[in-house]
Amino acid sequence: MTTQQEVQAPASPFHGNVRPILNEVKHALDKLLETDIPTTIDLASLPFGPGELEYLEATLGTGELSARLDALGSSRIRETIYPGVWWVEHRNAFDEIVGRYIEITRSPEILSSQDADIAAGRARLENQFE
Amino acid sequence: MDLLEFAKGPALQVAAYILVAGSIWRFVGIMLLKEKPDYSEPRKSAGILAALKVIYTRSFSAAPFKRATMYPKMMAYVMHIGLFAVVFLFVPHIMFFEGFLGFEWPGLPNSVIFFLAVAAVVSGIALLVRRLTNPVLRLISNFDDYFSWLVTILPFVTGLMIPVRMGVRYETLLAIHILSVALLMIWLPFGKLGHTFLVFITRGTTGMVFERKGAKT
Amino acid sequence: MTTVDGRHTIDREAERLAYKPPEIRHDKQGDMGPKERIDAAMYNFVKNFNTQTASYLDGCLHCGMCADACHFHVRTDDPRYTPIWKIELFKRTYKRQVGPFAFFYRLLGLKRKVTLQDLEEWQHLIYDSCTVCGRCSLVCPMGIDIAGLVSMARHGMFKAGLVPHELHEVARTSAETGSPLGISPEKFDERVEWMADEHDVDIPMDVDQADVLAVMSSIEINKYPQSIAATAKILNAAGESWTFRTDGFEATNFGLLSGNPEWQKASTMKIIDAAIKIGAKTVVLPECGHAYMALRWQGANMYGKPLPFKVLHISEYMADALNSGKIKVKKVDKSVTYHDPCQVSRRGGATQAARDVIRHLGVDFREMEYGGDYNWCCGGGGGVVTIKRADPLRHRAFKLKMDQVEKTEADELLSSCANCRQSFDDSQQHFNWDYTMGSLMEMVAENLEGGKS
Amino acid sequence: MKNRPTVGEILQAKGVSRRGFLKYCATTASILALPPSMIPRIAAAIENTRRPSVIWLSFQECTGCTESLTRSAAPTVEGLIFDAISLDYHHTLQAAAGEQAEAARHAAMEENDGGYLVLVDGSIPLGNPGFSTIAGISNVEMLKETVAGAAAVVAIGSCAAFGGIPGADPNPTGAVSVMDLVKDKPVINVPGCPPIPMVMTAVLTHFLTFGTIPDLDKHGRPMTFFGTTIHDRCYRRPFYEQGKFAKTFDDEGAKAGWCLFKLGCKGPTTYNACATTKWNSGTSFPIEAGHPCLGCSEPNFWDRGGFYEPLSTGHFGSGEKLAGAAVAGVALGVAAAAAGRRRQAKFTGEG
Repeated sequence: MTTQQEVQAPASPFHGNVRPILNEVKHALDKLLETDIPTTIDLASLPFGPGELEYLEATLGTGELSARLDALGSSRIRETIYPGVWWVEHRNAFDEIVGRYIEITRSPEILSSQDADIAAGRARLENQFE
Repeated sequence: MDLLEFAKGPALQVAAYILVAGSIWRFVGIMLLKEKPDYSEPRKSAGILAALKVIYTRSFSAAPFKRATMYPKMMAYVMHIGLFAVVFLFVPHIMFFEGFLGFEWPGLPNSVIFFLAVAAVVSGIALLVRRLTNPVLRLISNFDDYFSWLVTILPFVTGLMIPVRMGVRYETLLAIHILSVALLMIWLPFGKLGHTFLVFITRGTTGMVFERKGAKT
Repeated sequence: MTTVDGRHTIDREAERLAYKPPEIRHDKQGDMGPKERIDAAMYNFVKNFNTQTASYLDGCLHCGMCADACHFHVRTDDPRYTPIWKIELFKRTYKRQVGPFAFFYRLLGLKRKVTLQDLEEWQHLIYDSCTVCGRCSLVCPMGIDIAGLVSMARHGMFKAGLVPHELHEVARTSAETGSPLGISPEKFDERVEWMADEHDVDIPMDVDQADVLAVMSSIEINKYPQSIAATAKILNAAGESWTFRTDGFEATNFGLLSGNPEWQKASTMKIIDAAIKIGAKTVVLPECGHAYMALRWQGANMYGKPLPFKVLHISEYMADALNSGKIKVKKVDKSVTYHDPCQVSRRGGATQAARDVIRHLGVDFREMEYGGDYNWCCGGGGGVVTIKRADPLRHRAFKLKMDQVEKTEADELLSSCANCRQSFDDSQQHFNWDYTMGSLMEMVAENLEGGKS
Repeated sequence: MKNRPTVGEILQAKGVSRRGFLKYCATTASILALPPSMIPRIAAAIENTRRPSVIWLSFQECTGCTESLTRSAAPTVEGLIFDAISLDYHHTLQAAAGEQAEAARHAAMEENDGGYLVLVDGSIPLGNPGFSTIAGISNVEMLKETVAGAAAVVAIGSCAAFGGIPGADPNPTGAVSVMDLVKDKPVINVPGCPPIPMVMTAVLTHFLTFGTIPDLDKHGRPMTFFGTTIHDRCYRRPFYEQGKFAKTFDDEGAKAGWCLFKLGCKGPTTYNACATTKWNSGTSFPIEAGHPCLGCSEPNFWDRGGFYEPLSTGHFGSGEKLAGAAVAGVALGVAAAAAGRRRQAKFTGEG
């Protein structure tokens, strides 16, 4: 587990876009605890100055759990040092980032096996018996 | 040409021409009327210094009038300080002046300007309320007073609307703001807003005339 | 938030929101038709516009602060008594006829032509309710000399025959007889002789050559004749070569007060001619406010060139004589307060002179709150004291003066203006007030060191 | 159209798992600037929508728009979408040429009459039909002919949307925009010089996903991308509020990354998504590179005064004209004073 050390602000210009997001995350955690409703923050639509996104990522840090998904390019899903807060990055086949999200949930939906895939897998398994 | 282009181009140009021509027109039209010589023996020599003295001293109420004039004076001060700060110390405005003056000066942060502008609008409204409710002001006010109030307050309001936005596009608001300034520039020489320059003439005249007598200025 | 004053009803039919004035009497002189009257008013309004008046009339902001400086407005709360409103017609005429944008005002009908009814209504404002004291001129943030404009506006009113009867009558008498109270040179001579006897003082009369010409106001000659003796005592004590002249003794100028420049000039010229005739170096004006304005500041302009002599108010003369040691006074063991005549102090610039004199008298001097240049007017200046119908208004305004005086708790109230004195006497009677106004000059004359003649 | 597969079927055929599909839907929502809560709706729509036919017409243009789009190499998300549409005619990209190409266009038009999309880049010259022709057909003619059976038209880039550089003063070819000519079909403008590739794909995705055209602003631009200004979403905005501005391209302010307003940034009047979608696969955008926004996605951006002139600059005309106004003022003042004096003389009978 990563130690919960103080994260230093990067030396590059700091534009103040990170704090509001952290605040939103805090409120989303409250919502999750109280109503069990998860929240997804799409980082693509938010403005970031140079270094800010890195600062945000560093601030949230890396927690206990990380996962890698290979479907239409790789995806990295990891829990941050704040349990319930997940950092989700989707990449394409060229390893370019095509989507970046903070999910505030117990477990991101995409980690669960999907019914369609289970059914397809089951069919493949059945083929083993033929 | 869209509204903003029109506002920044022809509207401002025409307004500037009218402002310059109208102000000089009024100034010259007054200064070239016949002059009345005064043959009385002066008590004191009174020249430009006396004029400058009164131009300065009439900025403040004399002690006996302080209480009665406190409220409108304070309001007027807030309005004038706000006006000055917003016009000359708001950075985009400084850039506007720099555009044709060629030099710039330090401005104030937007939050300070915003505060001063709101204060100016509030005091402007207070002054209007006073004009509408005070029997003296209601009697002596005419179209000029209300219209001049309107064209002075409009640039503040339209300017303040730019950051507030309320669903209207920036360039539309900016254009409206500039047009409201153009309206102010056009009206300034003709109505009571002419006190922008007349104040120096009236106070200066009184300074010279009264100082010459050694009388209270 | 200010509440609307219910006493002032609003005339909703008027062109613009306006106060509905109560009915009042309008006086008229002569038998001119309405058009002639309007023309005469316009003619004489327009005559007065020059660079100075134009900048004043163009500069008003309608801020209304002058209302707070005017004793009539302060005491009545009647918005019509706002000083700048009193010259509204004058202002309107300027904008319509002569101002830089007059063409547009006429073309678009933005400033209404002045009507006879307007002029009649404004009579009360231009005469009855303005003492030309000039207190408003000091509060104006634009520095507009409103009192000066009122004086000019009176020119048009006079020529239109729209002066309050009593004031017109006094002015006419003055023009016809040389004195507003009809005091002939013979009567003046008589009075002087009587005073010389009564007070045992030498009073030179009609001397051919003298350094100083002394003049009196007919109020003094008639009502306070001891002033004649007091003047003589002081001038004698100073060792002046001086004289009174029967061909130039009247210092008051009702041409100025009523608004007739021709009469004003005629009165002024009498003094100037007499002074020149005897080769006077100085003309000493009596205790009279507007006489000071008329000769000291407007005399040369009536004459058309600088005057060949100095003009001093008696308080200025006494201050000079005391300061230079020409005369000496005994110490007076009293507490004294001083009422400044507006035309001598605030508008005349001689505020300090009376204070110098008072200092020499060694009294316990108690300046009124905001005394000196910001003094409240007695309410009777500018000819108002002559207008009978203005009495109630004048008395109301006088209350301010009473409070100001009473606050000092001084033993004696002094001033240096016979017109103020008359106004004080009248109001004193009206209110049964304890204070009687005394004359600064008389106090000096009574306490001259080295005694008589 | 019935024989075309749905997007869901295409993805399945490519062996994309359900997880991959969910990821695809999430990125689609992101592209469309829709909240993540919309993902299930998008998923449902994508599974059932059949791929539409697209005809791409290029007129007076520089191919920059096509470059912008195709720079994002397949199989990106954008690429996937192009798998999901049938690009039946694009004379820069297609292998076929000449009559063969025109035949393909006509075939696509007939087969999908009333349902296909027309994408246009470049402006259309009206001055002389010979200024720009394809296969001997003038641009105007080809546009009119092709649009006749279309469901909607997408004007790609500022030239197609607003006339762009060919239409800039003095506009020698008499260039006009698509919406100047097409009045009876929905026209979606995707301006920019070039437009952001993601915006282009988003418009197509929207049509693909929902079968409708997105909400448009007064210039016919999709609100989701052109609803806020560059200034609104600019990371340098706090410096604007603090009054900290770079004055030259190499001063301390420029190095510290202060606001570029003074250097002529048109961000406050430019509606586009550059500040958040960014360019070059999300690397940065002009302001982040230290250059003011030129306002390329706004009508007539080329003719709106200097690129380096601050927005707050007014145009007062020449000093001579102001001096002229001053002289006129003096003349009027003299005349007014003379008139005033004359009236005084008239009233008083004096000279």
